[in-house]
Amino acid sequence: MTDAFADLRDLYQEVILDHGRHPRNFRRLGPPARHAKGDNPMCGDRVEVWVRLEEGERIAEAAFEGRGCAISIASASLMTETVRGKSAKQARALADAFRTLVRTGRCPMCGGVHAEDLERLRPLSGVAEYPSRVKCATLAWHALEAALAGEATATSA
Amino acid sequence: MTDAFADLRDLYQEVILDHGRHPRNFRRLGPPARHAKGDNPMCGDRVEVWVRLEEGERIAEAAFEGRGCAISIASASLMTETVRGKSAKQARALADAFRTLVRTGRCPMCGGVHAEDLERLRPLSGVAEYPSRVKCATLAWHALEAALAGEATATSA
Amino acid sequence: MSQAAIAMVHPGFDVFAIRREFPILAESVRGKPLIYLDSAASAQKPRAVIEAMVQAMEHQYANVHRGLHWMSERTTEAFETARDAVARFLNAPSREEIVFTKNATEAINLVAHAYGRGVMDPAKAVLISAMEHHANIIPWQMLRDERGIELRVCPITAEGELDWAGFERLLADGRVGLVAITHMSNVLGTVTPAERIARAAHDAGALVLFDGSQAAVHRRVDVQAIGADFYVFTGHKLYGPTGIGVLWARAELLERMPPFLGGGDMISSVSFEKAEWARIPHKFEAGTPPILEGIGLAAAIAWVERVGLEAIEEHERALTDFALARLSAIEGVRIFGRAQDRGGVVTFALDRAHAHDVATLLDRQGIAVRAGHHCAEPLMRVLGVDSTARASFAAYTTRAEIDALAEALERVRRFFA
Amino acid sequence: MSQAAIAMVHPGFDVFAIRREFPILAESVRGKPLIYLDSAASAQKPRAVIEAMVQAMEHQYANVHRGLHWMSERTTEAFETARDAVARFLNAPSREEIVFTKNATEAINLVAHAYGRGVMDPAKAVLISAMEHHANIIPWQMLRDERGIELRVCPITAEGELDWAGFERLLADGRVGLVAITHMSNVLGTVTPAERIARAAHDAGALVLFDGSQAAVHRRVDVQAIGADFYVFTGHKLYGPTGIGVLWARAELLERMPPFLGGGDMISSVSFEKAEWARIPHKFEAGTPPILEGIGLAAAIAWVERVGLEAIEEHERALTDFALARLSAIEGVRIFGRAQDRGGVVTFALDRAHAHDVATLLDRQGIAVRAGHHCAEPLMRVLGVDSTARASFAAYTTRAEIDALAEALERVRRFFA
Ligand SMILES: Cc1ncc(COP(=O)(O)O)c(C=O)c1O
Ligand SMILES: Cc1ncc(COP(=O)(O)O)c(C=O)c1O
Repeated sequence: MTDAFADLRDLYQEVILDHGRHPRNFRRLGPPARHAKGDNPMCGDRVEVWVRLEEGERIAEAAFEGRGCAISIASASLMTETVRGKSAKQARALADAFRTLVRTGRCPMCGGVHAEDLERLRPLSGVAEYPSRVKCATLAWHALEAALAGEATATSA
Repeated sequence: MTDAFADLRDLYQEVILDHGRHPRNFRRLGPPARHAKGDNPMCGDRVEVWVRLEEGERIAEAAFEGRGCAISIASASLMTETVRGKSAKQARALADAFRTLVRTGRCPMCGGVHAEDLERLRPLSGVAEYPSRVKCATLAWHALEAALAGEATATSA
Repeated sequence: MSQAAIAMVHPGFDVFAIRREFPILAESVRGKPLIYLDSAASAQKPRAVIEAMVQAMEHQYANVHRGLHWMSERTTEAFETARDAVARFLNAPSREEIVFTKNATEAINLVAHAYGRGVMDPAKAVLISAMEHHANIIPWQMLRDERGIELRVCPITAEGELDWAGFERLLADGRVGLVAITHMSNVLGTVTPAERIARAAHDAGALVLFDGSQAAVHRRVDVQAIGADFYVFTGHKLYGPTGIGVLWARAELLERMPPFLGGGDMISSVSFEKAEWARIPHKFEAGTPPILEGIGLAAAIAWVERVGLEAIEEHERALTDFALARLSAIEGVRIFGRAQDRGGVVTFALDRAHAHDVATLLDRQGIAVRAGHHCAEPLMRVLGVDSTARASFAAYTTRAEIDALAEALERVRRFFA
Repeated sequence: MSQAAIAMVHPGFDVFAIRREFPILAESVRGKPLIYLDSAASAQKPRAVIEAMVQAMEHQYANVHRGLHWMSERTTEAFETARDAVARFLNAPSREEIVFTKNATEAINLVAHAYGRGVMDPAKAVLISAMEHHANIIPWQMLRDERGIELRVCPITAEGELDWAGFERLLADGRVGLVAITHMSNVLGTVTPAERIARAAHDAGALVLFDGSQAAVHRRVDVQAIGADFYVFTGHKLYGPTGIGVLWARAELLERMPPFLGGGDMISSVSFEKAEWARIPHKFEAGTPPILEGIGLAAAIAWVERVGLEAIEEHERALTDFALARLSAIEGVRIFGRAQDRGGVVTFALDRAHAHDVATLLDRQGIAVRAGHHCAEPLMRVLGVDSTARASFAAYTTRAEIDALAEALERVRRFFA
């Protein structure tokens, strides 16, 4: 691809296209992994998220399956990568920071402890321009939080 | 009264004030007079009209009772005077001509057979400027037509 | 209080400056400058409202929600900002509690359906007052006739206040499920003691709905301070456009209520077998909402906030006192409603002249007042009249206009003498 | 057909002149001139509509009905003239048959309540089609769930037309009381054979309601020629304001139906015991009606009549043919809806790209299309998709805009390739 797509790429950065096309950790995990569904009926996006926890509530592995737009698939895929190795608490903090990022386009916590992870997620910040697409980006994170909390379903806000 | 009321009097001509204050034929007629009620719930105007017919369906006498604004009382009062001696058919024609007069302010039939009667009613033509008051002027006429038709009630259009 | 005194209390309040914001006030009627004393029926619109609607239609408009394109995102933002504005205006705990309807009437019907038919125990009664607008009578009569609930009517005193002893008596058996009552009578001007009503209702196990169609225009409303469960008002009386009304209800109630109208935007998912409702407030907003009207209402609220509700209230109180004094001094004038706490409407009758004739003859002098039953026919029966005339005031009303009313009324009286 | 050819058939039709009447079309989005292809969701407003509303707010406004003063009389006249305009627009036998609602959704809910719950035999079924908008599904589901009536769904063909054999089969047992069906699908563009549907429905003893929200915008509707019993449409799609919809129904039906919403203006007399309903259409118009919106809608209808519905229809047909050809030629584009008789909406999907991504990436090129389920989720299931993109056309849409859409879509395809 060339510069001809600069106007499109400022929102759909290469990493989004790549993760959208080739999602990482796109699979199910068997028990005892925790599991939750996320549903955005408005646009038909649907993800299922699995997390396997190990000692000290640390996330050993996260995976997902689902269908939806490039934003929601890329977001889920990037999520499964960034939360790996985090504690449940850290993952929730990251989820909060991520929601701020995609809702406002700003990243007040980018200088904090999760700086590196948030940098990886930052390409998704462009959706802040599209309030109705923010849900696509946050859907998997809601499902993750539901799974961590032991709930079965989450509906994207 | 003096000219000081010219702006008020162009609508409420002396004859209206007079009939409004001192309605003619303001009484009930006993059987076999026909009788109907007219009701304008929108403004609380209410009239009852009686007509006594004699040979050949001619109106020997018309009378009314009721309460309402000066326009509706004056209109009823003038009506009882003008329909006297008319046949039922003539009274209905007059009612039609009168409705045209008060709805449009114009009197296409003023040159016709009822010219004289319509001239007497003409002071009411000013209500055409007030579409919502037209009902006040036509209420008694509706009741009259109902009475002639042998119906018990009329609701002003 | 004189205009100067008001200016001292609210230094920013200048009725003449305000009037210049209302283009229509420069109109003439029958060759005379318009004197518009019918604001309780519908208020005129300041330029800010007109411009907000024009701005939307000329520069930024599309359907809202679910549109992924720029125009739709921006219009959604503008429309949803109106919800924030209303929430702030009523001091609602949350924006999700603001439901847009087409007018106050629909808002009350919504409660009668979704709460009255959907949630309320049919063995319970609804308690209204003798001074309700038809909008707060008929929906409950329809509920009564359909579901057999009892409808109770609280009497009013000779001054036109809520008969408090009667009110307590009607609550006493604990069978009232909902008190639905005006926060300000559109005929008598009476402002009801909302907090006290809410407390008494709650103590008796009832919820309380306030019809704020008039009150919200004339004074600051705080649904939390009142302790209300439902509160409704209507856009066009608040200097906003027609076509929009507001229902505020506590989230917990909205959550429990089934939807009222079905259609787009109020569901989260649908198959032919089954629909799942959207979250509040959307569950209650079926179809394309009043988008332009929401934008207009937000501008109206901003305008009212800029002028200051307290300043408006004080201005209107001074006008009302003045009007009561001026009109009472006219021979044969009878005034309805002498409540202690009252808003800017003055309803009156003239001996020997029917209210309709009075209104028409005032109109010929360029003065717009309302005459009739003011959509409160049962109250007219209580007052023992068929029809009355009503002058009502707004932020743009002047003392001079009330003087003109009094003088014109004096002429009418002499004309009919 | 080329623009020149259209110009020959309708010499007055000049899309560039028309565009100049829509201020918003001069806007830019993301640095590109706005290409608004979302008119089926809501149309933009011509200056004539904006000005009519401004004119009312600036020069002639008051509440309607019962106001005895000049401003109220004139505003009532203007508002009631809108009713005449709508009656002419639909060729309704009488103006009394035009009921103003807040949108098409409320109009259908009104029928579901006042006819469905009030008059219809609960042993009868309601028959809808598989391509209905949620507005014509949910009200009937709610009726079904509340009253136990049966809801039948007529299938559609692969081309997106009504499955006529299926339709007749579903009518055959004579148990359908009401057929409620779209006159034009907002997704597939399919225009249904209204006359034929009405005849079949009547032969089977059913009444018929048409959801004309889309159809009325794109072609001339004659409710008498169709033989409809109920017809609904919505103002904002017809170049008019939000906040107003229309229900037309035969007078005889409106007379038999109980009212829906209760309040002011819909009664003829009220006591606390009992209310008497006003005459039609007022019986169905509770509270302050959409006054400004009625005035705006009348201006919109006048505008459409001036341009000529036939000219608009032909213009849109040419655009649609062109769009179908242009879009079909793009690799990986799939088009939904290939009905013989169709209006100006083209719904499509792109292989390997989700409709939401398509819409967003078109937006970045200044092009507004809709993506999602278009409030027709059950239809999406029938089509086997979650989400589609939709371009829709209006009187102001140009071929150049469709060219731009095709080119932009080609870029999106390559971007995702
Ligand atoms: C076919 C159809 N029916 C009904 C509606 C509902 O219209 P409204 O949202 O104005 O009530 C729409 C538009 O959204 C539509 O396209
Ligand atoms: C006290 C009161 N309640 C309700 C209403 C109804 O408002 P709307 O007609 O806007 O629904 C009005 C105004 O007419 C009113 O004065």
